[in-house]
Amino acid sequence: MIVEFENTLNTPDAVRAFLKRLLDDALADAVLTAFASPHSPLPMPTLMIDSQLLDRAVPLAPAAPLNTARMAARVLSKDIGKRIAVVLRPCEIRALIEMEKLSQCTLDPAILISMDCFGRMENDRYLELAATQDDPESAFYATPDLQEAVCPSCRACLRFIPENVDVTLCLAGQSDKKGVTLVSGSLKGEKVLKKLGGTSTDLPLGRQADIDRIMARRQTHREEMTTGAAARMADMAVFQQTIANCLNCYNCRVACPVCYCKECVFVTDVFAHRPEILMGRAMKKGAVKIPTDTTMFHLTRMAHIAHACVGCGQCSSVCPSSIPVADLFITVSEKVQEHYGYIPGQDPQRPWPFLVVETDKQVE
Amino acid sequence: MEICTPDNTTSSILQSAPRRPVDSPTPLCLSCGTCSAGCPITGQSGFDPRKIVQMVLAGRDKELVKSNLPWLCTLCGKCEYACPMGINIISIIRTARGLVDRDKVPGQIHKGVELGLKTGNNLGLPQEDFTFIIEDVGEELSAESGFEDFMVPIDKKGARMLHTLHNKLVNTQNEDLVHWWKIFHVASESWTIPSVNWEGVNWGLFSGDNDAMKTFVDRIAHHMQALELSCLMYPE
Amino acid sequence: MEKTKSQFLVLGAGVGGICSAIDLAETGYSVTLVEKGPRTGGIMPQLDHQFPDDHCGMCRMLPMVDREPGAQTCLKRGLSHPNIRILTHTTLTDLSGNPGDYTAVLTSVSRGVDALRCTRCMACIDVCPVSVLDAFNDRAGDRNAIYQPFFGNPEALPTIDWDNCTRCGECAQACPNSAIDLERVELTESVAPVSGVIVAGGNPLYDPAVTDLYGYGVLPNVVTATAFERILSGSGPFRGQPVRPSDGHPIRRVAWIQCVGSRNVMIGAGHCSSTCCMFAVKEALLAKKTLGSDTDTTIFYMDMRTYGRDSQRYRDRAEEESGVRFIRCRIHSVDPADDPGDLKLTYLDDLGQPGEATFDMVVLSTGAGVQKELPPLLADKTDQGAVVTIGPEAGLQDIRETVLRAHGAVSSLLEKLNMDSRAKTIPKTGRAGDKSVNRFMQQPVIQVLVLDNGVVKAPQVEWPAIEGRLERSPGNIFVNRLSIIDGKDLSLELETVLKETRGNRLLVVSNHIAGYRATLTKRFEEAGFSAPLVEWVDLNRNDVSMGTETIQPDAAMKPIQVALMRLLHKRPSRGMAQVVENSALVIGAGPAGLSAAVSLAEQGVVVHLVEKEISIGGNGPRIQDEHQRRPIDQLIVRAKGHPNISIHTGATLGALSGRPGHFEGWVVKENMEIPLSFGAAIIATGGTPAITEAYGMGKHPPLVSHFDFEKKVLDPRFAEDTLNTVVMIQCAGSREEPRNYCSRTCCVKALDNALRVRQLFPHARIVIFYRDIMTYGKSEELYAKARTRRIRFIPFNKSKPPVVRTEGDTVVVDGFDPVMGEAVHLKADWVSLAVGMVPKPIHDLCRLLEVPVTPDGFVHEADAKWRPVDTINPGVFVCGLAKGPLRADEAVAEGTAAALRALRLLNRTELAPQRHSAVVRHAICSRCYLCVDSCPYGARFVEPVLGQVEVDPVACQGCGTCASVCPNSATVMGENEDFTVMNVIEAALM
Amino acid sequence: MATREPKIIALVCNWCTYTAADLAGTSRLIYPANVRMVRFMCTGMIDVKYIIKAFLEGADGVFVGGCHPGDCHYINGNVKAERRISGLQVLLEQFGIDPKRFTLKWIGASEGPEFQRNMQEFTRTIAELGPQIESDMMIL
Repeated sequence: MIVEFENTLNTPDAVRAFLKRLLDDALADAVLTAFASPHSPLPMPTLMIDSQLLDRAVPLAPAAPLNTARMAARVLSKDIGKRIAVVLRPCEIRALIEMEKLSQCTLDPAILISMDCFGRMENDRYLELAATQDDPESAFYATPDLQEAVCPSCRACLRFIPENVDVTLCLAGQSDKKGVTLVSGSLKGEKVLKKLGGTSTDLPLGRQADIDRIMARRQTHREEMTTGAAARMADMAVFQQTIANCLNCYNCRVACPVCYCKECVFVTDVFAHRPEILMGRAMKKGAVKIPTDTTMFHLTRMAHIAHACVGCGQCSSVCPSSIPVADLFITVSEKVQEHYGYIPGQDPQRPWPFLVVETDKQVE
Repeated sequence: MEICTPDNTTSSILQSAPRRPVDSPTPLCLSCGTCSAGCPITGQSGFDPRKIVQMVLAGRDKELVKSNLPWLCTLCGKCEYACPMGINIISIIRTARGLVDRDKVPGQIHKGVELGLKTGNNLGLPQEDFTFIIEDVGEELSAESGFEDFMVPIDKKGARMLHTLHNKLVNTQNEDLVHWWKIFHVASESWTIPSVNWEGVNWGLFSGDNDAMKTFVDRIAHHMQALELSCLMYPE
Repeated sequence: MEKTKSQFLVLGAGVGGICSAIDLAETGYSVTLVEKGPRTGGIMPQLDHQFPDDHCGMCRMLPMVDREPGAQTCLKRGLSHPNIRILTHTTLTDLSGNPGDYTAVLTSVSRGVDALRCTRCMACIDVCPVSVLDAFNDRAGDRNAIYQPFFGNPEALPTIDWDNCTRCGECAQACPNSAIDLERVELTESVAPVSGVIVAGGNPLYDPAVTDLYGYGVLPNVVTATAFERILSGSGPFRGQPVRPSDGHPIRRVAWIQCVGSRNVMIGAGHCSSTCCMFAVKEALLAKKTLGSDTDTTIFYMDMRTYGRDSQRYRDRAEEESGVRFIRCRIHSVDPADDPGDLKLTYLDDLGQPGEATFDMVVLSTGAGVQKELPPLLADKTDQGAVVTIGPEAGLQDIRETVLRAHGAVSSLLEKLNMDSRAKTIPKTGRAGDKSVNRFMQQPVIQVLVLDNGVVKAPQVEWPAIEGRLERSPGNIFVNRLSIIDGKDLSLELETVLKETRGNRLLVVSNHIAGYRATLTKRFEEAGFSAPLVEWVDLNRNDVSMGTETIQPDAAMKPIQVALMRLLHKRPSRGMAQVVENSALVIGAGPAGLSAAVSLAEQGVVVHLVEKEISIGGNGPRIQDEHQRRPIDQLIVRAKGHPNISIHTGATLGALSGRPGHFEGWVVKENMEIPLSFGAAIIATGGTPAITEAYGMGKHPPLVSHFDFEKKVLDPRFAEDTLNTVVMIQCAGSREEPRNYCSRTCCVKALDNALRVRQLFPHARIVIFYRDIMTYGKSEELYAKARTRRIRFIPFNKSKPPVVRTEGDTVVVDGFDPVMGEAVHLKADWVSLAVGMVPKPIHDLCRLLEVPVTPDGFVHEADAKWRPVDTINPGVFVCGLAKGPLRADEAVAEGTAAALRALRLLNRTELAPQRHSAVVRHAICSRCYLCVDSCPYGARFVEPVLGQVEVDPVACQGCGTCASVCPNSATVMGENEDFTVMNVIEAALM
Repeated sequence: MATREPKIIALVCNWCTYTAADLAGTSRLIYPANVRMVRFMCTGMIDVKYIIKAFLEGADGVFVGGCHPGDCHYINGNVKAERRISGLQVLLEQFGIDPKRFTLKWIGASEGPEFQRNMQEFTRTIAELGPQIESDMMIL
């Protein structure tokens, strides 16, 4: 079902109005969306019950200081009988679907809402924008130049149209930047839109052309990115240069939405180095650097989740040493995902690829 | 509509066909195909030893006797030798042949048996013609160096070995006789050829005529006794 | 007699012998496994693959619940279990005394090679001038008179073949260490008291040299099936690069001739050897795999006896997917073809047309040979009940049947001796002696024992250099060198070291001590160093010495460092043991279930027998043949009267929880819920005749199932009617998808019925349409009998079945007889269809018991060959029709086998968790449950309140799949924790 | 770079490949001494970490050996390993680690000669590929 909503308001307001209606009409018990705190314009995921407070929500703000999928997973860690509308970027939706496969959350109580995503800015860039604009959301969607200023992963993202959501907020092709077209992607979504009482309509006229335009641009960016990244890890020696400045702060895995471990293996006893080994090695070589397992960390993290990488780019954004972690990850995961024929976030029913045992080989 | 041939009567062929001591007392055929696989003429004009066995086991004697199947067989015995169930296949086929009216026996065999009984050889060759041919061949041999003293021993009483002949060797391929004789001569063998009833091929075997077969065998036994011989050479 | 001293003899160390030895050992008894030959394993080491799945998996026979005492290694290679003593080169020469208290005399023949002195340099083999055909390769290769009997000789000791040894002395001269004694010595020992004897002598294979038709022994490219398997094998005479024996040409075309030495009354072998058909199919597939998929593989057969549950599909896959050709014709003879080495076969095809084909090799599918008679000293004791044989009366058996028979033999032996299953000799290994526990619980301190064997031929080791490095290694390491040159007794020196050491872990470094290992292990145990606390490094091994003269210290240190690292991670304790309930739940009271229940009850186990129907007996009471029914009637009586058995009829299992050794469940009966607790469960839910619509079944009254026809024939009124024609059609609705398995029982039933009809109506026409007559083993005799009773057998292909139609009121069957080459049209008074058997619906039950179900609805056993009555759940067993079609007598036998398997679990008072088993570290676990999904044994479950993952330490087999899917090592494996392995890898690459 | 003997680590399962290696040993089937063997109960327990670790510790080649599919003592640990390891192969290739340096083979318990052949071939392959970057040169 496709519904044109509040075409008199500008788009972010229309979206806010939509979310309010969900609460007002009791279509959802709560809404989880981005909210600018009194302390900073940076949007933070917030669980809202009071529809009045939604005036201060910034669901379309082109920034994400953290991947909201992880926060959403906390709220959705079990079904407590409340329906929660969750507004997420497509990459975050993908992450959430992967997390459900890992029993980290349940999507049964969730109404998944996502938008055609033009990307997010790095935090400092967004703060700049917020400092100069009263309504950074509207400014972003009205200014194509600003849309080019998103982070590298977003510029190279080819999956910016939501998949597996209940309601899609169509932003591409909204030429006058007024209102929002809502598209249901499931029975659950269709029910919501029906109750909303809108009349069924068509997708915005210019939407496909807009998508194609963005896609073409992003494909170019992506090629550049993967070529560049491939060169940075062409062999182990080059790769050592690439990660030479890694501080082992593990920010990248903290930020990663699919790196789901409660406690990373790299902080467990598995990597506690035995003094016997260190001493033995020192005796042999004359000197030995106390190991930090830096290379091990990056390779292992890839081995653990490259097949599930959703390409959100958070890892790069949080790196204090400006290592293009996401570029590397996205480039590697492209190959690994192709190898397994596995696309994260695409099919909620599909198990993690290495759990699948080809039945003809499973002779018992 | 006609339902298939009755196969529930007992077979007289099966009952009367003689069995060797090694043969199985119960006619057990699993139609495994060993006989058919080994038979040199399986498939020719629909011949298949297994089929014959199955026919008699089903009591379809008449059908078998009426067909030309029994006559296609060469009685070589490969089938019987390998039969894992010890079925007397050759004996069965001979018995079937014996049940055919004599005038329905294929011409040459029938004629051969008749002539054999009447004249002592399957060709019906008169005795004088026979001795002429034999002596002529013997003379030819004595012309060769080393065989100057060779003579064909006919009806030689007290020799060691009786030499019966395949009629073909007498009629058309008598140069083969020379090879035999050369060997006998060099080996200083004491042997003889009977002037009458010299036939070494018992077509009673092939026609399924046990009486005739017996007659032919008796004749040879008679030679052995009359000429006081101790050893028999049988060319078939 | 004291039970703790109960010991048994098992004669023959083939599949059956090994299986029954493990069974007895696991049930708590000591076993002496006596083998006449030089090695264990029977035919198994000769075969790399076995039907019906082309896989081995022999190791799956090893204990599941108390794994550590049993050898955790390949069973083809050998077996070590603290309760089992293996004697090769040994025979039983006397057995006296009374049942349960025999005295046995065993006579061993010396190997001619001293295990302690021998350095395994094999110089003796190199110089031996004698060459004999190698029986191991079934004459497809040679060996010397002194040789290594391949597998089953883990010590790799050469052995003298006394029959062929010429005593020339070359080997003794070549031996650098004077290890060879050319005098054959017989040693005799007396073993007493022996409670019972299991005779597992195996079946000799037919020797095709007896027949001149196939050219065996004359044409080098004609071989037996075993020899062909050896030719293909990587360890065979061609080392995995098989070529035609006559000339080394590639093997492109292979034919199999079936029934060589079987189904042949002329050689006194009227039986079917049961296994050869499947063996041939397997070999054809193996040939395709080894020689290339385009290899021409043709099997010439009489009936393809694919009577196992999985066999028909296996055969179909071979034909349809792999292109194996099947031709129904017994081959007359093998002739040399025009090209030298080629072999020519003539045959008749399925349509009766003659054909001829040329092959590179012809394989003779040899069946069972002449069964050795039991020696009188055993034969006269079999009826005493304490000497039991494994199935020689049944002839050649496949692995599955052999394993079942071994279980059954052990079960009946114990039952007859009426032994309390709770024997007290269950070994408690892996635990250090009490007084030294504290020391071993401390931080690892490593005592290195350098054992210098001083051998001549082995590479020399610079011991001082190695000792120096060890001493300089960081950590608490102490080094002592002991010299054991020339087998010198080292007890004093060793004792001193072991007594005085501060070490609590042992590292043994040597250049060759294989011969001493058993003795040393015992010494170490006595000193408190249980096996897990000891690591061994033998430097005289390829991966270190590479055939060099001297072992460099650098090379030597590689394995030493790995072993040191492992020792640093070793822990002595294994955690808490769990209590075992000495009771069992048997579900289903048919022949299999009754048999299992009675067998268990006889051995002191409390049995809850649950039956869905209102009466017990299952299909048993419906068996018409009194001879077959009587044993089941007897079981019914025994079960009803047994104090250890409580019977719940009209009842089902309602709920279940717990773990192997201790389950709790509810039995639901007429709205009542009866709580039960038990240690093991046996599924024996049985089966029923299949419903089919094949041939218009159900539409015409004269069309009946062979079960119904049997009833009619047995009805006295049947004989009063007239009867002209009976037609039977086999495999109705079965042996093709979706029910593509053979029900095993229908052919025999059809033959029985046909013979009964023949008796009543000497002149009736009886015609049986069949695909393959499945009269395996002795039942072949019944087939032979029917063949002599003027019953007409017409083979058909599944693509061209006979057609049943009606003409007015008459039913007519149209078919084609390829043997007679004629169409047949039969007006039938009765058409009896062999409808086959299907299992009772068991999906719900199996879900409760966490046991998988096959696509056909049978219970999926743990392993079709090696664990035929086990399921993947170590506390749940299965027998009878629930797991595959079989006859009632076979169901009874399976019931006994399942009972024995359950006993192996129930005989314990407690179950100790295993060293190699998984542990969850809840604090860092993210509850993703990947481990739960990946566990192949269902040994993990989610605790419902907190969602924590729990491991059933009994069900867990220690495979570590869980640990490898866990990204943050929240699941770790005992002995192979991630941190251990990471350190070991570091040490290995240092 | 100075040539050196390739360092090869073999991670093998207890039931099949280790037994085959043992058989090769007792049958005197000589294979290169470069191979350092680490035994596991099952290839199914071989974590991707172990393989990465091995490469970082200076292994020039990593050989994983397990039971033939279907022969696994633990039902299917080997095929699960295959699935996981295949992905790692693709991953490491992105870092210039030739997939040939990292191989998974099924070697049954009786296949001593097969083990020998595999070790010889693998060592040859690794020797041809030359040494990997020294572990000292890596940020460990």
